[in-house]
Amino acid sequence: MHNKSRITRRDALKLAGAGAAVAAFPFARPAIAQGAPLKVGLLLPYSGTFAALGDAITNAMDLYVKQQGGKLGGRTIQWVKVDDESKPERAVENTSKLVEGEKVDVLIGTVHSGVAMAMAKIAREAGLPTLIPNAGANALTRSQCAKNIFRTSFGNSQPGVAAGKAMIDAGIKTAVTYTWGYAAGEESVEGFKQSFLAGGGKIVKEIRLPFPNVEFQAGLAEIASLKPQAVYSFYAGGGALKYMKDYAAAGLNKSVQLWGPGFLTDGVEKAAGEAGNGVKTASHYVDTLDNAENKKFRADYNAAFKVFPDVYAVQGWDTTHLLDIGLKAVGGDVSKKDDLFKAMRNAKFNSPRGPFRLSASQNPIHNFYLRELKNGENVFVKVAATDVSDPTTGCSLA
Amino acid sequence: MLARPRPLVIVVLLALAAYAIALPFFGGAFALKFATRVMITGIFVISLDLLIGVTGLVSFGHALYFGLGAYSLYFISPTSAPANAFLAIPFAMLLAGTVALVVGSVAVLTRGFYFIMVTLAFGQMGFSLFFDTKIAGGTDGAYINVRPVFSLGSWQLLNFQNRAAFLYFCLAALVLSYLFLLWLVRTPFGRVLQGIHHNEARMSALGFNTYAYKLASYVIAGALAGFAGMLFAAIDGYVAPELLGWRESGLAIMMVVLGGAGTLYGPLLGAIVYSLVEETLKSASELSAFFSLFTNAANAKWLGGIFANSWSIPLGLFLIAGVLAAPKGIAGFIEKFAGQPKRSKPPEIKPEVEQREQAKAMQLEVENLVRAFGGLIAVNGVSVKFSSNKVHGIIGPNGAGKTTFINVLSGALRPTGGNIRLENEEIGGQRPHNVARRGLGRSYQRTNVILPFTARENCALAAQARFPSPLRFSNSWHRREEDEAVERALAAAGIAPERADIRASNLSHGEQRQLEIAMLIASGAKLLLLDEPLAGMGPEETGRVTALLRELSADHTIVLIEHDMDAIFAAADTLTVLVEGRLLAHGTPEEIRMNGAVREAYLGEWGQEAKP
Amino acid sequence: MDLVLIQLLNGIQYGLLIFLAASGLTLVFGIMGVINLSHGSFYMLGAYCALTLTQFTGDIFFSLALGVPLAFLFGVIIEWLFIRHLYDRDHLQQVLLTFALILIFNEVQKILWGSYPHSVPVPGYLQGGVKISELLSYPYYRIAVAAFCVALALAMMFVIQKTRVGRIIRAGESNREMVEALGIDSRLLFRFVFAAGVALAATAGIVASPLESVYPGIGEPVLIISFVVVVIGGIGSIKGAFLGALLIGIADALGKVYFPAFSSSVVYALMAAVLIARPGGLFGRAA
Amino acid sequence: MSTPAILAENINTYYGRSHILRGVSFTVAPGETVSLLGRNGMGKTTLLRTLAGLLRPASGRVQLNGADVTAARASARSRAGLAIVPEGRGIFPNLTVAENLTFASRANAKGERPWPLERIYALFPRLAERRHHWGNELSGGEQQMLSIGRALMTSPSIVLLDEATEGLAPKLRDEIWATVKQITDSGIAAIIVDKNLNDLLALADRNTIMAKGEIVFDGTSDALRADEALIHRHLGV
Repeated sequence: MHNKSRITRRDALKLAGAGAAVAAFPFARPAIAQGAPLKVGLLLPYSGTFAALGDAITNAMDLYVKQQGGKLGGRTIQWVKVDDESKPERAVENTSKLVEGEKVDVLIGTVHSGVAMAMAKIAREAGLPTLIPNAGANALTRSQCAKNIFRTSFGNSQPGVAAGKAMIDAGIKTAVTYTWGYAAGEESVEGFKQSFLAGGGKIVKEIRLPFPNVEFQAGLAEIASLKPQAVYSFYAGGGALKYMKDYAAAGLNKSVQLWGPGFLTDGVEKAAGEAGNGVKTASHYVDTLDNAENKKFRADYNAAFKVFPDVYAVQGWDTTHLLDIGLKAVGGDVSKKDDLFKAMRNAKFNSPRGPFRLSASQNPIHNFYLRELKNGENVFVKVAATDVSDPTTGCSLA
Repeated sequence: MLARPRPLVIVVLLALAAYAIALPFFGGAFALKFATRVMITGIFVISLDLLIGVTGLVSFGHALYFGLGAYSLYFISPTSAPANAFLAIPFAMLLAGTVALVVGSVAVLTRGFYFIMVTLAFGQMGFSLFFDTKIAGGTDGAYINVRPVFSLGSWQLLNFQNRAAFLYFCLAALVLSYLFLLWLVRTPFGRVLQGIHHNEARMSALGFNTYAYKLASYVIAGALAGFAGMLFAAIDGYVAPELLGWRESGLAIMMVVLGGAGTLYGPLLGAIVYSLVEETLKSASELSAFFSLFTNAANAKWLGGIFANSWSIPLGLFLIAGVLAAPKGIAGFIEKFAGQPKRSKPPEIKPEVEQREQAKAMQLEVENLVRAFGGLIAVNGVSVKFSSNKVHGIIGPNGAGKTTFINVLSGALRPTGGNIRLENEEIGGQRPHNVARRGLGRSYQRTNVILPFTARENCALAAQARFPSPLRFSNSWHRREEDEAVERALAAAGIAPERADIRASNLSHGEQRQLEIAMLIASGAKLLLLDEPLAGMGPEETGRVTALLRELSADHTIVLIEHDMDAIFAAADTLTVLVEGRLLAHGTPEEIRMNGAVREAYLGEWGQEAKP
Repeated sequence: MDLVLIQLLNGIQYGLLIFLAASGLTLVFGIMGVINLSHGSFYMLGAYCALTLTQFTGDIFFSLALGVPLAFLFGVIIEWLFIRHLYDRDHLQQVLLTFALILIFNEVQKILWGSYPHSVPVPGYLQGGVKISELLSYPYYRIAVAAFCVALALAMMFVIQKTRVGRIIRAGESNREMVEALGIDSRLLFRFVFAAGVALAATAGIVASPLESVYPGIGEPVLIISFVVVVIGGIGSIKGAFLGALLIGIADALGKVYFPAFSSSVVYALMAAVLIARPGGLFGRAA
Repeated sequence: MSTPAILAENINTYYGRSHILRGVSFTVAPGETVSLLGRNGMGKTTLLRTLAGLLRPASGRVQLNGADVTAARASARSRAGLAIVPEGRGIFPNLTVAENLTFASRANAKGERPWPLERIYALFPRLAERRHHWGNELSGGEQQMLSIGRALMTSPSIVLLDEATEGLAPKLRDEIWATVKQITDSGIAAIIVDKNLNDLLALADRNTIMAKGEIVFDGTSDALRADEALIHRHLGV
């Protein structure tokens, strides 16, 4: 039996050769010829919890570019994808890979706020045109804003502000917040409190659950004993789905209204089924928005991917749209940075979500819509707030 | 004992270092950054190997210290000015080291898998501290706006902003860390760590405070990981709570195992290989380039895309192949081709031929000793006196409490009641290493030597127990005394010189038992507690060892448990008979042989047969 | 009902669920000495399996009846392909290999089921709940799951203590070679135990799937908490895992209410405390 | 000559890189009691473990009651009628005495159970008294009885006894030998390894001596007693 494990010298040499070949690859990149396509780096999650969001954003961007004949501002677009796995601890190297390794001309990313923070740091130092298609960390367009960084999604507080206002409008006076106690949850509650308290509402208790814990029962029992009129909750993805189901199973949906930002129901409408009925959310997008851009976008997207787009796809779509505006202004020459940034900063266009423009700190100013989840559909109720912008606290651009 | 790296290993390491030195001349910015990161990871994983491979502590929370080191740079950096690395580095190591001291003082109480889980728990608590609260930016992490510099007054020596300079600094840091650890594990301190890895009970019984040693290695590893973490934070100035989390800890373990634990350089290679493979598998362009070696460009691009999309499957398969094909990691693979390790030459010391003078050994007095396990009383009110320079046998049927009795004497078990006096000093209830330091050495029923060490190294370890401070980092202190003690012990226990430099695992059973006695002699113990030293020996070996025991009693007191009646009746000066935890009889062999009660309870026909 | 009582109930319910997930792990670890990091992946695959099967069968209990044998079979295959090479290796290599399995299973999950969250319907006859306070009701399905967990725990203890299979399992825990020498093929024993571990993890995933939502990565927290339970209870002890899980469940529920700021550390602090007091866990032999 | 109970031919077994058994050939006739003598480290235990299937020989052939079992696992050999009472006894500490005994209770090839539980308890009344105790609560002697009893309950045709009296008090040792005598008298073949030469010589039909992995003597007790030089050289008495 001692013979079995013996590896011959020749085997070893072969392996060593293969190893050397592999080792050489990360650094053996083909030289980039002049007039080559515009390299756009996509730092997005293609695996892990947020993979679905990364795919939706990428699909919409791809669709936009295809509709423009594969070109933006006259330049052929070449995507360079890096899977950021939504891991902040890997964010620095994943961003470096695009910025310094692939030497991309434009950087687009990402979903996870922590990863986006790391990405923004590197992008800011490199002065690279950077668009954020989802991550909501307030700091990105507040204290850490930069002239090369644009966000096309939202700031975490924005949906909260809209939801708080809508709750006051709906006559709600007492509420409990029950959210994941991490940055995004806290910032969402911050926005909510701002408008809800301003409107005379009273927050009975703020309950936090450590992210990404999904054992909601303890908090639900507490809510039942506090008996508020409504609950404001920030959860997303699988956690949000489980939350709505637990909420309904505990019978709370019959007595205490459940409110939240759009992420509470986005992507899980169908899965929530009956449990989701009656959940009200404030979002910058509703599937049924009655505008030409939205109708066309939904039809085209469905034709291309056999599935209807969600809010993340809209954000991806607007990201490419914004980039397109900038590139057109400089004729595809990204070295004219000042002009590029100026054009993007001043861009105003009609998005599937409605009118879209940017604030001084380059965060969207857009409408928020009140939606109610009914039998697997987020049904448009009304416009909750128009032209919602996020404070530019600490931003040097403002 | 961990040998110096073989020539082939040195060649590999030098080649890698040369590559790193040359990299700034041809590599791009990303290559530099990549290499820098791998080197920093290298420091991190070799610090973990000090725990896993050397001390045998598998920490699943090592990233705690890496992360703390990273955050320490954030804490010490002014908002818009560089931190001084002369301060930042000691601060990182101090912070990580201090936390390691606190966590370690609790964690090293546990062993094996439980240690894995306790360290995981502390790591996760550290993660929560940064993730769930707003210390240092909370969930979304924090920025270090300006990279540190080395400055003296206004004189700037080295700016981490300069990628090439930073790379060279990290290379130097890695080389120094490696050499430091290599030196450390070969010092008396490091030898004890390795001894603990393979046989903690033995080391404790020799008089080493294994708790202190384990804690010291935990703190050193933590501080070094803190240093690595601080460097990591300096790469791009971003720190996130996940740096402290279990995924990072797990990844580091992965690299250590992939590279080969316990070799120090192996984990380094593991870090390099893992990083390169992951990097390659995640990159569609690199994969396409690789596939284009075999197929046309379109197919290559398509294949590259598919593989990069599902990169974790090939990565998983690579890891599985690695585990199955190279059980000892990359280092084991390299060492297959490196030939046998060269062991350091034995010292040229002739044991002084002068006859050992009769030295008065120690006497041991036991009074009314009780040891209970729950309701079961294993030792029940035994009083007996073992006078100095004699061979005392303990006999009795199985389950009579003999081994428990010895375990209580040596401190391995606490007495439930009664007194134990060594030279009139009470030692009952003291920890084993304290008892051992007072001159009481013991051997075990099952052979209990450090198998990967040679016989001489085993004895050297034992001799070191004469001065068992955990702070012994130099070979030169007490060198001569110890070397002499080793040679004397090897000679006295009858281990042939040509067998002294063979790994204990390759010695015969009898030789291992002799080695065990040699270790006791080398440790300077004056009273030897031997648990069945003759078990498993043939008649010839038995004869030799009983003669050895007689000889040793010239300057030792010997207490032994034995079942070989012929041998013990011949060798012992006194015999103590235990039955069901009680002292049945104590006296000279002749008295015991004639004792009716003993014959009834234990000896049966044997006594009569053997009676002349 | 009193709020504290309700929280206690929540804790017990959560603990029972964790027990279900941890029981297979403690069995595989205790008897085979294999640290199986991919245990969480089997939980995840169980949940996805429930998703697919329930689409066909329409009832979670049919899915259970179909899914558990499938999982067992899957366990047999995985053991044969990978795990059997690990028995004589040290823990670190087991960690490495089973970690690699996680990477593979996660990707397979993504390819087969995509990355959007899904939910598995609670069967019609178990919808609704018992009213336990003015606003709060306790879902029937949770009660059913709790009962199922208790029944399974009792069944496992019975099998282990009173049956021939249980005798062999216990014997294998202490001396595999002797089991072999007495005429029982230990390869088959280990294959059986591993497959049983996989089946238990999948059972947990299936039963929990209507409570959970089914999404990528649900196995990860389950894995960590299961290890915590195994360690607190003492490696290899079903009884220990049961009590450990209840302890963890209650500590977690009460921690969330009374120490919200430290609630994510409560479980770990509890484990560290138990291990310092009893280094071998509640029912374990000291390592 | 009838089919041997066990037949080993030209067995070579390695332990890591050391060559432990060097071409050992060995037979035991049905019902025969054979002692296996030799100093420590000469390969006695290795031979027993190889015969039992617990070690894989690099080459050689093993037959059990005429059937080739070279490729068979230990479990298959056990079911074919071979039982081992190993060094260290191999008691399951977390099973009770009764559970240990019935663990592998089975009938032999003819469907007979010559050693039912009652007979074991009659043989070792101590075990009957302690039937509900855990394996780890037994004394060494009781463990030895249990190990022998457990082996008998597999209805073996051949038993391998490795150091059955090691660590036992002289009085107990005599008891064990008396039992072993009863067992071998019942027609079960046995290979016995032990240090007590005189006890073995009294018990065995045939004696073998191993040295350095080879069998250097094979003969009757009288022949061995007569050759003092041989005894001295290989057994060191």
